[in-house]
Amino acid sequence: MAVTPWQLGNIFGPRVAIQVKGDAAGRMIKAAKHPLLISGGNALKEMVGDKPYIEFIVELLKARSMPFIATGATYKDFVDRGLNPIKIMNAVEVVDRLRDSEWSIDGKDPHDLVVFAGLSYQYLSQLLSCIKHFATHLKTICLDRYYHPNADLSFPNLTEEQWIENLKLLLDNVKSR
Amino acid sequence: MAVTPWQLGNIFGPRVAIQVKGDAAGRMIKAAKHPLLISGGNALKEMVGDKPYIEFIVELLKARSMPFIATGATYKDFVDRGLNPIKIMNAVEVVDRLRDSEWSIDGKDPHDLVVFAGLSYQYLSQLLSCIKHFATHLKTICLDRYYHPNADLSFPNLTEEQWIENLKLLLDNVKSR
Amino acid sequence: MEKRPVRFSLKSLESAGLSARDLEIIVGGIEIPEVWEPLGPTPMPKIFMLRSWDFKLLNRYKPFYMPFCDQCCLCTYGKCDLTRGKRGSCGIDMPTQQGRIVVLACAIGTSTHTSHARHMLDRLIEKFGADTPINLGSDINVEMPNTRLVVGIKPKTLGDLSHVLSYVEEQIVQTISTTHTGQEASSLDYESKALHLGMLDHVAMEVADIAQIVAFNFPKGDPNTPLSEIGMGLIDVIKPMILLIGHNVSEGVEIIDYMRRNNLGKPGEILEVAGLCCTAHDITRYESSAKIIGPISHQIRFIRSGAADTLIIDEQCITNLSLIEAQKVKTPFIAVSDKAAYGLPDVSEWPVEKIVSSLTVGGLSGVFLPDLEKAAAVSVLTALQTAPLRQKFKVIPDIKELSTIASKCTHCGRCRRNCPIDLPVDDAVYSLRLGDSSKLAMLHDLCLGCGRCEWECPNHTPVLSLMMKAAEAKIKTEKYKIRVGRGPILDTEIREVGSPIVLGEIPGVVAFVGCANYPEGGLEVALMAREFARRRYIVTTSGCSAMSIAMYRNEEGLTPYEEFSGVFEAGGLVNVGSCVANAHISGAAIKIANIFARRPLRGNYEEIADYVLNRVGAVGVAWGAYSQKAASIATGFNRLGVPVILGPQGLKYRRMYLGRFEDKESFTVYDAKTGRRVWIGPAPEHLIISVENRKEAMVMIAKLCLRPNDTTRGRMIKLTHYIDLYKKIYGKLPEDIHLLVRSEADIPITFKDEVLSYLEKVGWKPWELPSIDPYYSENVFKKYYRGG
Amino acid sequence: MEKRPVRFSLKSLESAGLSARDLEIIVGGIEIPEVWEPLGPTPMPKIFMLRSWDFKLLNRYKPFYMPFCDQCCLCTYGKCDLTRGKRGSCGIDMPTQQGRIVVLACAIGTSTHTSHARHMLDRLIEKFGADTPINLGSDINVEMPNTRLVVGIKPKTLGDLSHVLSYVEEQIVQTISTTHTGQEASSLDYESKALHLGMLDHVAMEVADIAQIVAFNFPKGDPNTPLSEIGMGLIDVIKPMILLIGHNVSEGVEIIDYMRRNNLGKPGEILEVAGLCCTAHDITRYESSAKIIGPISHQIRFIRSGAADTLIIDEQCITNLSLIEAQKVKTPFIAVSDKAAYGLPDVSEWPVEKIVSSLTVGGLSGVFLPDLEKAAAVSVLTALQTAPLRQKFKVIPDIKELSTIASKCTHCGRCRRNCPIDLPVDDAVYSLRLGDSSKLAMLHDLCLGCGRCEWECPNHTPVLSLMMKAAEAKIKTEKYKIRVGRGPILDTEIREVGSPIVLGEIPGVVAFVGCANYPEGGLEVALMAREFARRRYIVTTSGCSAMSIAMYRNEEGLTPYEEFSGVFEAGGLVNVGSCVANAHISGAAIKIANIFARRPLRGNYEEIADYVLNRVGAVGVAWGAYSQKAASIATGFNRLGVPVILGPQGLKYRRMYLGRFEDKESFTVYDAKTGRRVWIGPAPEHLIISVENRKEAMVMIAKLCLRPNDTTRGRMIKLTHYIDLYKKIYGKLPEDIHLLVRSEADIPITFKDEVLSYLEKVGWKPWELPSIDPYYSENVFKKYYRGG
Ligand code: SF4
Ligand code: SF4
Ligand code: SF4
Ligand code: SF4
Ligand code: SF4
Ligand code: SF4
Ligand code: SF4
Ligand code: SF4
Repeated sequence: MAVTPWQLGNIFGPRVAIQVKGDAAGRMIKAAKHPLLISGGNALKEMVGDKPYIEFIVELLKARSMPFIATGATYKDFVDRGLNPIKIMNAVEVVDRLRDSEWSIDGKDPHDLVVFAGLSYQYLSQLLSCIKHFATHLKTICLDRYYHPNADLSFPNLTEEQWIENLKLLLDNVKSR
Repeated sequence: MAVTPWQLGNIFGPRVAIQVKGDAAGRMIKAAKHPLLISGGNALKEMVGDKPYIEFIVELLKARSMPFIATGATYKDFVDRGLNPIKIMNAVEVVDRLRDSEWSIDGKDPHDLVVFAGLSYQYLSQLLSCIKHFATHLKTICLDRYYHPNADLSFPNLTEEQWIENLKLLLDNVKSR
Repeated sequence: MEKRPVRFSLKSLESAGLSARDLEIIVGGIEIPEVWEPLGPTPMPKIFMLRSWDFKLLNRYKPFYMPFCDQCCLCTYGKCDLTRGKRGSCGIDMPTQQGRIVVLACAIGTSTHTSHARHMLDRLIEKFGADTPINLGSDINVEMPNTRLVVGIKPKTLGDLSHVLSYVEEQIVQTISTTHTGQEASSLDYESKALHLGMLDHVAMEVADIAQIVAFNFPKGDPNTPLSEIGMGLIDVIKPMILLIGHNVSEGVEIIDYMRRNNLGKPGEILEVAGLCCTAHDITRYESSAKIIGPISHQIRFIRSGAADTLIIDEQCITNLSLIEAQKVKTPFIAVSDKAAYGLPDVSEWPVEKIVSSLTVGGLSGVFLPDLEKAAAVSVLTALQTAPLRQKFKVIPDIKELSTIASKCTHCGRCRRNCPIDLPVDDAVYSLRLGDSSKLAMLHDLCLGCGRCEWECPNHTPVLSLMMKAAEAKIKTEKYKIRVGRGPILDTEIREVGSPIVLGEIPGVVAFVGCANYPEGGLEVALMAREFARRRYIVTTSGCSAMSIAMYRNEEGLTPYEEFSGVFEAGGLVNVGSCVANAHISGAAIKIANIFARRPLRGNYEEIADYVLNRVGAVGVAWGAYSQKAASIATGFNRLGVPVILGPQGLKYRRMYLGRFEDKESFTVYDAKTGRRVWIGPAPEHLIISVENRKEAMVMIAKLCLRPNDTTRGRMIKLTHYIDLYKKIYGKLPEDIHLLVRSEADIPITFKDEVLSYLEKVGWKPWELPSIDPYYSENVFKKYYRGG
Repeated sequence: MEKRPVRFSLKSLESAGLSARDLEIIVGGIEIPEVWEPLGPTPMPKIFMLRSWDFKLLNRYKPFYMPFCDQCCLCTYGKCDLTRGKRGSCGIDMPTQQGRIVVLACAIGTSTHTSHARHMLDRLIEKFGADTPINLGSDINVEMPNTRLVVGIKPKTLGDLSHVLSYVEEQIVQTISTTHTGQEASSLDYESKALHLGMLDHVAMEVADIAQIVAFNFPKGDPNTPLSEIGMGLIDVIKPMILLIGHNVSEGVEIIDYMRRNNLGKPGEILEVAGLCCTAHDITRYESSAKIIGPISHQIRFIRSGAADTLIIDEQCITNLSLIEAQKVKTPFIAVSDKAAYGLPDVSEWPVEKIVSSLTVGGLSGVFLPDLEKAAAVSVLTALQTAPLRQKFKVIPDIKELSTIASKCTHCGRCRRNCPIDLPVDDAVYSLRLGDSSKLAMLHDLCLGCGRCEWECPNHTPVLSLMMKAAEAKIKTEKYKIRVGRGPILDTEIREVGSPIVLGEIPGVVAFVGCANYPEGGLEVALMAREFARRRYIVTTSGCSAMSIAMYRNEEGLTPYEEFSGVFEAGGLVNVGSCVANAHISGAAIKIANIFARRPLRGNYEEIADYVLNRVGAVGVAWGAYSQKAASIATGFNRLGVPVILGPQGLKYRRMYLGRFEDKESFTVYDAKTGRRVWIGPAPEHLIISVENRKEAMVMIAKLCLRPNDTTRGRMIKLTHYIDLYKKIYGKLPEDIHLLVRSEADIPITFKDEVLSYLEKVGWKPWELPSIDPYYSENVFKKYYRGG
């Protein structure tokens, strides 16, 4: 049986995301030259065990410093946690600009990897579709619990336990030297 | 990476064929209660090594007797090889009737398995789609060299050598007791 | 002169005893009704005539595509895989394909309103005559601003409208033909066609609504229309109930008339008459004692409640399941539109008695009956006769059954994975096992009512029914008030608000429109509407959004329609009516240009759109837009220069029009005061954008109301709201404030120091020309530039 | 009386110096032109008016669906997974969704012809006047059978046709609106709408073709039209060449006229004028010395050949790559239709000289120029000036380059996997390495010319260019003859063949129509056409098929058009013209009912369709149908009772209409001789079916020509061909012969013994009523049944 996306009707192809585990994802993020993290409004609502998803994202950002954007009006929540998102923008506005292969959020080198976390499934699915087709210079990885065929790399559909485990593995790999 | 169909644009889902090897396919055909084989016009053109595909189909039919239909005007070619297709019908006409769960080509028990071989890729793809959606009482298996997502069981995309090997394996398994 | 356009069928003539042989018939005679203005450059524009305006818009607001599928499957050369630069057999590439799909969506949407308008108009002309005057009372002279603007005529009678529709129909056919395999090779040209369709859509909607207003004597812009009842609480009714679902009020009117003629009183006395979706709005415009159940999301649930003793569906926002669901609760079913005949037997030739008895005791669960007068008699009689038989038979499970059903749930998650908005149905059902129905009850508020979860569950769990049971107590209290749709905005109102809008002193006109594909329930729309009405924006609304706004009470127990006035004024909450009444919202923008600024309308589209884009701080919010109609309505607003904000599902329309604040060239206009090219800052920044959640929407609404023409005072007011909302939501000043403040005087007093210090930090300088007379179109600029 | 419908734009009036103020304009005045027949029951039918006929057809020929995708992605409630009984958010199920998609395809197809007709007609009225008479000469009285039948008028002038189109446009819009989310819940009702669109399509095509025939004085049914040149061999021309691609001849006519006016002689003298796709047919109808390159599959290759010095595209069957390909060979490019403006700058306001110099030396590779007269001047001047500059610059590789290119090929197979017909491109390219170009040369004959293999190859192998090089020698010889499209069938011809067709003595009328999405090259169409012409069927053809038929020589070196007569007679091969001329093929069937059998046409659709289904042994073969237009044309034939056979790609239309021979009830009709219900055997067995290959098609053609009305002699003749073909192909007697033979006298003499012994074996009995007067529709039967 082929992998299926989380949302059953959400079929894409022939190009679909490679399914990774937390370790590979962590290595990927660690190895990237100039990654960008885009975190969405669900980061507050979705729970990783007993903590909101945003706590994990904060931990990741502390382990691997990179520019990040807090979409879905979550800016304050990061500031409250001692991190400063690089800009306030709507996710669509960011992805619009990501299509330019020269562009980066901080005006430095172009990004090579975009890490997504905490956007709602279908909203993100469409944004990933845009990148897949029109920003072919970028790799995308999604850290949510659900398989996203439109990404380059994604977790498979996971139970909550598996997800927690994979996020942990990811952090371990990001932190390892 | 998920399996891809032979024709790159030919994406289906979320329900796609399980990929099998020759042995499993052979066992499946052997175990079926009342299978039907539908052989198409490409059986004459497609080569399995140095022999036309039809020779394999004939061998299969001799090893596992079952009602079969020669579509694409290949009736004569079976007769010449000493086998009598059960009826002359166009493949569309057969699939039309296969939607009735009571129907069988020989008026006996309904079929439980339909084996396809030698129809052109896109033509067969559409016929399989019809069965997948509207003849849910049937299992379908395709013996061609190319992965057919709309079937229930299909070989993956194979090189010619792999295909020959799998067909052989299939025959062995059909013949074995 | 007396010649009037007539639409007729030869058959009807002959059946009226006339022989075609004896007649000299003039069909479609049109006179140019009145030459009230000089003719502009583009009356009855064809596709390419406004292409240059579109290309201007698209230069600033570039199409941004997110394919919904990697393939194209539109012809037998396909499927074609269009990923990453690959092209199809016809040579098309992915951006062009996306433009094409957008055109297709807009064509379907525009066709839907146009065919609705045609059906309505044909019938009204048949009933009331082609010379029924278009008279909207003394407060409305500019009767049909979209029609004047686009078609270039000032229609006098219903007959004139027939020609308007012919033009629209012709252009739709022209445009849809471009979606044939192998046509346009440019996404921009496809977008231009989509914009064309959007413009036509507003004309068609205007025709549909004005025709019904004048013929059925609906409110003609009255700000103080009565309050009608709305809400799922109506499941509690005990009287026989006729339920209408759909968009064409004709049948509803026939039913009310039939009741009046047959001494059955008003709705609510002997029989309840209730509507779902837009037809509900329009029935209350005809007779305010009719009732409204709610938006499209309540269809299946309300049918299952068993309250309806006859169900009539016409067209548009109807679920395909209505017949199946009606059968479950033994509600007789009547399809009246040939757009949705459901394969049912056509009983037009049967006598009324035979139809009624077939439906009540004869075992026929549904009929197709396009004869509306007959259908009215049948519905009333069927409802009366069937009510005692079915006794509000419903399929909501007993409390005991709940746990039995839930006990089968394996928590497999498939229901959630098939839910279009990814609701945690699995958790909600599963937790029933522990006797906790609160999660299900909460789902009731969020659910779109589509039923997809039920189809996917291996146990066929009746999720919607469970929800209703879980939320039963609450549902019974769901009775609210909605102000009946008033139709157009009065010329007199425009005169009052024209200046403050154009100068920016009213911070904006916000239109909450469209359907109920909400990401987190209808409450969010109500909250947004209240927020902006309280901030003294002009809030307008229509369709399902107008209903969702009603379904909410403030601290004092008042619904928004009770809290705010119905006047088109700062702080007003204006329900224009059903979806076709959206034309009055675009119409209001056009009327501002015409009545307040005296810009001629006739065939003068580009100038007016340029005016609106630069001067009328209006923004549409289609929070739950789901349909092709919503796509074309939004695109029509866009061509006119009105930005639209969509909820998160809107990304699935697969195209946005996005500006980029850093692209200064595209935000540069002609200033007719100085003749110079002037940078205006990103205002409005986008033409259509989908945002992630309500908080983002609130900020975006405030921001997209900014216009280059705002005066210092106006800009200050607009910035006050923008900054205030931004700070509340993000906890800091807007990052683009330096792009929006032109002079110190623009800075809101409350935030003065803060803003000033930020401006200083980023090196802001006062603009050379803080006040300009802005034109985006060179053509229009030349017309108004007196210097050089 | 003199009033005539006029279409006009206010702008054109004013620019003509007229002020609207002074005018009393009657637009759209229609008189009932002539009451030549009593009015039938359904003039200008709306969707539901022929629903009962459709339901009859669909009862016998049930829709058979093969989804092309498991999803629906038409609105933002989606995507919805519709597999195996699941329903979408709107409640739709998979069969209904398939019906909906078919309606969408037919709506696009019908819109394409209708908008083409509208564009054509507007222009012709502008040029020649609305009162240009529709006069097709003394041999044609029934000028527009589809129009008479459907609309119920007998049009006299071009102006009358404008109203015909308005009706069609209105109905298209009505129908397309039903594809909005949530409308029909029945696949049968969607199919009824598709059939409605198909019927409208034939009216629109008829308008388009008759308008151009009368205005441009195209052949008016002349069976002996001249022979024009056709073939890829035209790449060899050395004169400057204007190449037109598309479907609207207006521009071609302007060019010919411009050349005439400016003493540039006929095409071929100073300048070559050549066409690709239907516009090619129509240019030769205007001026037979113009040339035809071939069908749609030759577009990219011919452009790459560099032969064209100016490329003009209008609309419809054009590849999206035409601009890109033209740029490769430096051919100036002019887009003239706003349906395909390619994002190019609109240069309508520029002087001719400026446009020409921009295109020739100014570096502008293409322009959008909807002003056709200007475009004509520009094309001629550009071709003349650019020819010496570009010197037939081409992008076909040298023989040396071939192996370099091939050496990069890894035989990865991706090209093949992206080829819509799964051609072994990989093997062909790879074998070049060994110096073997024969496989590539063979591909040239099979290839659709879409270029998808090139987009997929990781090395960007220019497969099409390689093919051309490999087949170079052959291509140069590809010069054939085609008989210029003659337009309608003469009434006089109908009188001759009406009786033998209806009685079955002419074994059938076979129409090879439609596009070039052939599974194995165009040769197969030629072979089939020859086979049936030799068997003395009446063979008609149009569009790309008519071209493919030309590209073949028989044993004596004659092309089919040289071998067979152009008369509509047994053994004739009738090229009616471009795709819109397909209306003359349906028209011929209608005329048989009218002229031969004296059935009234006016608004009498059901009766005529019933007549055709039961009595006119016609069958359409759309071997390479790819487009939405082909879908609607075929569906229009179907509603009229004409079966259609599709090539294997046709399955991707995802719907067939299949009969089942064992379903006796559905093959039972009313006999007006006896008043009884009579089983007729499966004749015709299917209404639309896609077959696997040519052999299956040949047998199916012969079989689907059978009709219940065939006389004994007629049936014997038809069975002779059926049995003969069947035996040749399958090596045995048809298995259903006992269902088709009614009496011993039906049995072909050649096969008598064999058939008799088979019949005996299966227990066949002579039918009680070997000859009947069959009606499928009860309504029509009642009209003709004089007994009981
Ligand atoms: S475009 Fe839509 S219908 Fe077509 S293949 Fe993609 S998902 Fe399926
Ligand atoms: S329309 Fe074009 S891209 Fe779509 S299937 Fe047909 S050839 Fe392919
Ligand atoms: S009915 Fe409600 S919960 Fe179920 S799938 Fe639809 S939106 Fe989701
Ligand atoms: S699909 Fe059915 S069984 Fe599975 S979690 Fe949902 S309700 Fe439970
Ligand atoms: S708002 Fe949308 S869903 Fe509601 S009735 Fe109007 S079009 Fe339908
Ligand atoms: S139209 Fe219906 S099936 Fe298609 S995406 Fe929308 S809701 Fe789903
Ligand atoms: S150009 Fe020819 S060979 Fe290449 S993909 Fe198309 S049909 Fe196949
Ligand atoms: S895709 Fe290119 S490299 Fe691969 S087999 Fe085809 S021609 Fe060769």
